[in-house]
Amino acid sequence: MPSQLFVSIVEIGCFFALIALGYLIVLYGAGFFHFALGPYAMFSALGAAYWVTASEWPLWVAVVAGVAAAVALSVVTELLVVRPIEKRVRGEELPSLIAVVATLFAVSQLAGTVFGRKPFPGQPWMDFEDPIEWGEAVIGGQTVIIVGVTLAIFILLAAWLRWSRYGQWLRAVGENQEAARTLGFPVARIRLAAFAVGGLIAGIAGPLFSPKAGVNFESGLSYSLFGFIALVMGGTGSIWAPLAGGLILAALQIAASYLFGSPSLNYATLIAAALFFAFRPEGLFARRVRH
Amino acid sequence: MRQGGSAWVEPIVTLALAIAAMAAVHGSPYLEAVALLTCTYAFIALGMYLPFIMGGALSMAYNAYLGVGAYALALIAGRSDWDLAWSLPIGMLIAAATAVLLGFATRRLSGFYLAAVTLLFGIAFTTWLVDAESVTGGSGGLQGLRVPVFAGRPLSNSTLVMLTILAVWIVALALSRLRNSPFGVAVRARRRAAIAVESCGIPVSTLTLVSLGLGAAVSSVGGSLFAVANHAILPESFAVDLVFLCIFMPLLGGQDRPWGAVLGAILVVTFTFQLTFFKETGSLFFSLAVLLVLVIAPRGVLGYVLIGLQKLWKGTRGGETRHG
Amino acid sequence: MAEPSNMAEPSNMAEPSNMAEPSNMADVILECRGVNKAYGAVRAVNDVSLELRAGEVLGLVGPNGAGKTTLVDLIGGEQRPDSGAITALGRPLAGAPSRRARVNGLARTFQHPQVALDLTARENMLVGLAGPSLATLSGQLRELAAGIVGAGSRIERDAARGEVERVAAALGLKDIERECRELTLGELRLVEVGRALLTRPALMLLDEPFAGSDAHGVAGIRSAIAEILRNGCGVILVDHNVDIVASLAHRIALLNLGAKVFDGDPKACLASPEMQAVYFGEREAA
Amino acid sequence: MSTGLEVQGLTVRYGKALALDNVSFTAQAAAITAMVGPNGAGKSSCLNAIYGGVASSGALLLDGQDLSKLTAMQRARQGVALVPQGRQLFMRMSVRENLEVMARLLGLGEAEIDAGLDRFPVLRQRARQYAGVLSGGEQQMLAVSRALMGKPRLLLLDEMVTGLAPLIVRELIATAVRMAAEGVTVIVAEPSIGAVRSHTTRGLVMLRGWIVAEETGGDALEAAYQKHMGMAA
Repeated sequence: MPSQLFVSIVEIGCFFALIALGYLIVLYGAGFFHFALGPYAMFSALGAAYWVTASEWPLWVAVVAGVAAAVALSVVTELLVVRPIEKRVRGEELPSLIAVVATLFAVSQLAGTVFGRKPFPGQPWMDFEDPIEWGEAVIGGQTVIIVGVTLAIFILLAAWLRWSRYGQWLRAVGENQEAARTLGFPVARIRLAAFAVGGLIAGIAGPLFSPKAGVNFESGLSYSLFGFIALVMGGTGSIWAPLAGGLILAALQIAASYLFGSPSLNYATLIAAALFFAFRPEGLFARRVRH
Repeated sequence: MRQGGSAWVEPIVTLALAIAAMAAVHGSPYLEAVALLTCTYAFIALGMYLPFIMGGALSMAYNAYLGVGAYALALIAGRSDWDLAWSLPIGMLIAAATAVLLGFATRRLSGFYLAAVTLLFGIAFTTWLVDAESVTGGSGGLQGLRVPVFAGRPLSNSTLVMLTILAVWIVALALSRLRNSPFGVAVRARRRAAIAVESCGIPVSTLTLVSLGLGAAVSSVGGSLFAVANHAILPESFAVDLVFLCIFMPLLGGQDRPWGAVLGAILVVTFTFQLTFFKETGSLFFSLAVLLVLVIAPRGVLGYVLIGLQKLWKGTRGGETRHG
Repeated sequence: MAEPSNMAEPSNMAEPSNMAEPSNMADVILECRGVNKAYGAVRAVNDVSLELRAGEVLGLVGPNGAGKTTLVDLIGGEQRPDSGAITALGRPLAGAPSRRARVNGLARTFQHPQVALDLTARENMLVGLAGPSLATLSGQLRELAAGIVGAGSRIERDAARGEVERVAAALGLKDIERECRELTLGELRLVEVGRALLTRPALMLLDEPFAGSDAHGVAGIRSAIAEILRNGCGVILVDHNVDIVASLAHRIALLNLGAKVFDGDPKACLASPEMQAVYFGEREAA
Repeated sequence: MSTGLEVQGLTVRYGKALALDNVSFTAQAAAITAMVGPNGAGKSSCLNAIYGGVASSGALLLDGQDLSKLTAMQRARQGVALVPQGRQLFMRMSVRENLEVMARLLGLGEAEIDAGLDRFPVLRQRARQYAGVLSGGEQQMLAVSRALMGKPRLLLLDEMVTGLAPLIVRELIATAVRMAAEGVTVIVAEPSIGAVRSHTTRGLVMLRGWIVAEETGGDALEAAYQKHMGMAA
C-alpha cells in the first residue's frame, strides 16, 4: 500500500479516536453511549467553516466558537433531553437511545438550517510551505496539527482523570456507579461534567479534521457511527483504548477501499462491526479485575 | 377481547376518514402526489410499528426494505412482462427474508449495538444500490417504468391514490387488531419484560424475527408504491436519513395505536414539504417537535386527542367510563 | 393498613404450618444430583443435591452469598451448571428458559417482578396463557394470522375465555383491566404467579416473593401458594424470611457457602445447630 | 462531642417495594448500638437512608441538628460516616486513590489521606496497588479507614465483619469500640450478633422493614432475635 495511505490512516484514525474518546468519557460518567457526539463535531466544524468564509471571522475565533457551541449542545442534551427521560423511565435503555437518536437528527437539522445545506471545505489551522517528505508520502501542516492535538488531548485527559477532583470522581463513577451513589458522590454533577467534556472533545475533533475531508450538515451520522465502532473495537479498558480502536478502524476502511474500491469501505465497516459486536463486544482492551 | 359495540367504532371512523381523504385529494395532481408520498411514509412507519413500537427492537435498516420493494417493482417493470402486481408479493418476500437474516445475525444485540449495526446495513445497502450497476442501474437508477394495468385499463393516478389510501387503512386496521390479539400482547410484553415472556415458554428470539419479517414486508409495499407513483427510482430516495423520519412518525403521532404512525406520516409531510411557511426549516421543526413529545408528552398527538375525546365522551354520557 | 405502632408484633407472624402433607408416593418432579457452579475461585454452588415432589413446598433459605440465587438460575436456565445433573419429570433440564418451560413444565416468578408496566394485569397474565400456542414458529405464525383476521386464535377459544379472569379471582386479584404501573408490589407478584399458573406448570419457582412486601402483600402470596398447590404443582420457595418459609414449607433446604447444610422438617431446621451457626454465628468465647 | 442520633418515622421505598416502614429509634453517643436481622430486613436501607445515599422520609437528628434536609455529601461533611455493605470500593483504582476520592468529597487534604494510609499498616504497604487485588479483610480495612478519615461523630458499620477471618474481625471490632470510647455514636448492622455481643449496649431486632424488638445488652438482643425468627429453643 502506498505510504501516503498510511498518512491518511493516521489522520482519520485520530479523528475516530477523538470521537471514541468522547464516547468513553460519557460512558464513564453516565453509563451511556452518547450517539449525538458526531453531530456536535459536525456542528463545530460546519460552524467554524461558515463563520470564517461567510462572516469573515478570524480562524481562531471561529474554531473556539465552534467548540463552545458543541459543549453547549452536549450540556443542553443532558439537561433538557436525556436526564428528564431517564428520570421518568428508570433502568430502560430504549427511551434514552431514542432520545439521542432524535437529538442527532435535530442537531443535524439545526446545522442545516443555520449554516445551510451545502458542504463547506474546512479551514486548515497551519500550512507548511514545503511539506515534510517521508518516503514518497507528503505530510502537510494540518496532518501534524491533527496528530499533535490528538495526542495532547489524550495526555491532558489522562492527567485530568488522574489528578483532578472531577476527573477522579468521573473514573470512580465509571468504575462503580452504585458505590459512588451510596457514598454520596454528586453523581448528577459528574454526569454533566462528562457530557461537557465529551462535547468539548467532539467540538475540537470536528474543525481539526474538516480541512482534510470537508463537512456538511449530514456528516454527523457517520461520525457517530464510526466513532462508536472505534470505541467498541478498542474497548473501554483504558483511556488509550479508543486511540487503538480509531486507528484500527481507519486502517480497515482505507485498506478495504484501496483493495476493493471505495464502496467497500461501508461493507468492510459493516462486517467488522458485526464481528466485533457479536464476538468481542468488550473490545480489545477490556476491563479485567480480579473479583 | 372486544368490548361490545365499541369494536366497530374504530373501523368505521377510520374508514370514513380514509374516504374523506380520498375525496379531498381527488382531481388535484399536486395533492395526489402529496398523498402518495404520505402513504409511502405511512407504510414504512407502519412497518416499524410491530417490531419497534410494540416489540422495542430498534432495527434501523428500514430504508433497505423500502428499497427492496421499489427495485423489485422496477426490475419486474423494466426487465420482464409480468403483471406489476407480482412485485408486491416478491418485494415483500425478499424484504422479509432480508429482515429475518439481518435479525438472526444480530439476535444477540440490543439497544445501541443493534441500532448501530442495522444503520450500517442501511448505509451499505444504499452504497450497493449505486455500486451494483448491472442490477440496480447504479446512480442513474431505473427510469421510465411502465404503468401498471388495473382491471384492463392502465392505472390512472387518481385510482392509484384511492387504492393506496385504502391499502394504508387495511394495514393499519390489521395492526390495530393484532395489537390486542394474544400475539400482539406477547410482542408488547417483550418490550419491557422479555425475561417473563421467555419464562412462559415463548422463545423471544423467534417472536422478534417474525415481527421484523412482517414489518419489513409492510415497508416494502411502500417502496413498490413509491416506484409506481414516480415511474422511476434513484438510490438517493432510499438513503438512511429516511429512517430517522420514519422512527419519529409513530413517536410524534402517538404510540398507543398504529393510527398514530399514519398521523405521524401526515405531520411529517405537512412539516417538511407542504407548508411554505416551513420551507427550509421543516425538518428542524419536526425534529424539535419529536424531542418535545419524547420529553414532555410521550403519548404523542393521537394519544392526547383520544384522551380528550374520551373525556368528552364521558362528559356527555354522564360519567360512565368506556375503554376505547 | 397503618399499624398502631410499629413496636407491636406485625400481624403476619408465622402461623403454625397448615399445608396439606404431600402424598409421599407422588412422583419426583425435580431432581438435582451433585450440581456445581463456580465463578473463578468462588464456588457459588458446591455439590448440591435435592429433590421435589408434586404438591410439596420446598423452602430454600440461606444468607446472601449462600448460593440460593445461583441455584435458582441453574434450575431456571439462566445459568448452566459446571457439573452435575438437573432433571424434571425424568427429563434432563436443558436449553433456554423458554424450552425448559415448554418441555418440563417449569414456571417462575422473579425477585424484582418482571411485569410489563404499560400493559394491563390481564394482558400480562394472558402471556402465560398464550405460552403453549406461541412456543413454536408455526404457532406464532398461526396466532399472527388469527390476530389480524380477528378470529381463529387457539388462545382465545371459548375454553380459554375467562381462564385469565378465573385464575385472577382465585389469587384475589381485583380489576385486572388496570395498567400494571398502578398496581402495588403485592399485586404485581400475584400477576406473576397468575401468569406462571396459566402456563399449567408442574413446578413453580418463587424467587423472594416476600421481599419489600407489606403485611398485606405477604398474606396475598401465602394464599397464592395454597392456590398453586391446588393446581398440583411442586413449589420451590426461596426467601430470607425464614419464619414465613418455615410456616409454609413441607421441607427446608438450608444453603451456606454454596453447600446444602440441612434438608428436612422446617421445625427441626429452625432449631438445628446448622441454622444456629448460619444465623447466629458460632458461640464466641465471650 | 456527639450526644447521639434520634431517628423518627424513617421510611424508605424503592419504587413500589417498601424497604423500611416508619422506623423510629435512638442511638446514644459513646456507645455501640447493634441492629440485627436477616438479609432483606431493612438494615442496609436504614443505614444508607441515615447516610443519605438513599432517598427517605422522616426526621434524623444528630446532636439535635436535623440531617434530613442535607445531601449525603453535606451529611458526610457534618461527620456522618458509612462503611457500606459489600464495601463499595473502586476496584480499578489504587488504595491511595480510593482514599483521595473520598477525601475530596469531604473537602480534606493530604494530611488526612496520609493518616488514612497509616491507620492500618497494610494500606501504607499497598498504597499504589489496585484495591481489587487486596484480600477481603484488607479491602474492609480500606473501607473502614476511608470512613474514619473525616473524624466522624456518627459511624455506620453495615455488615463490616461478615465473612471475615476471626483475627481481622477482632481488629475491626476493636476499632469500632475505640471510636465509641472516644464519644462517637456507633451503629453496627450484622445478620448475626456473634461478633458484637459483648460490646453492645442497646440492640434492635429488624424484620421486614420493622423494628420488632429493642433490648439492652447483647444476650437479651440475641434471645429476642431467636424468638422473632421462630427459632426459640
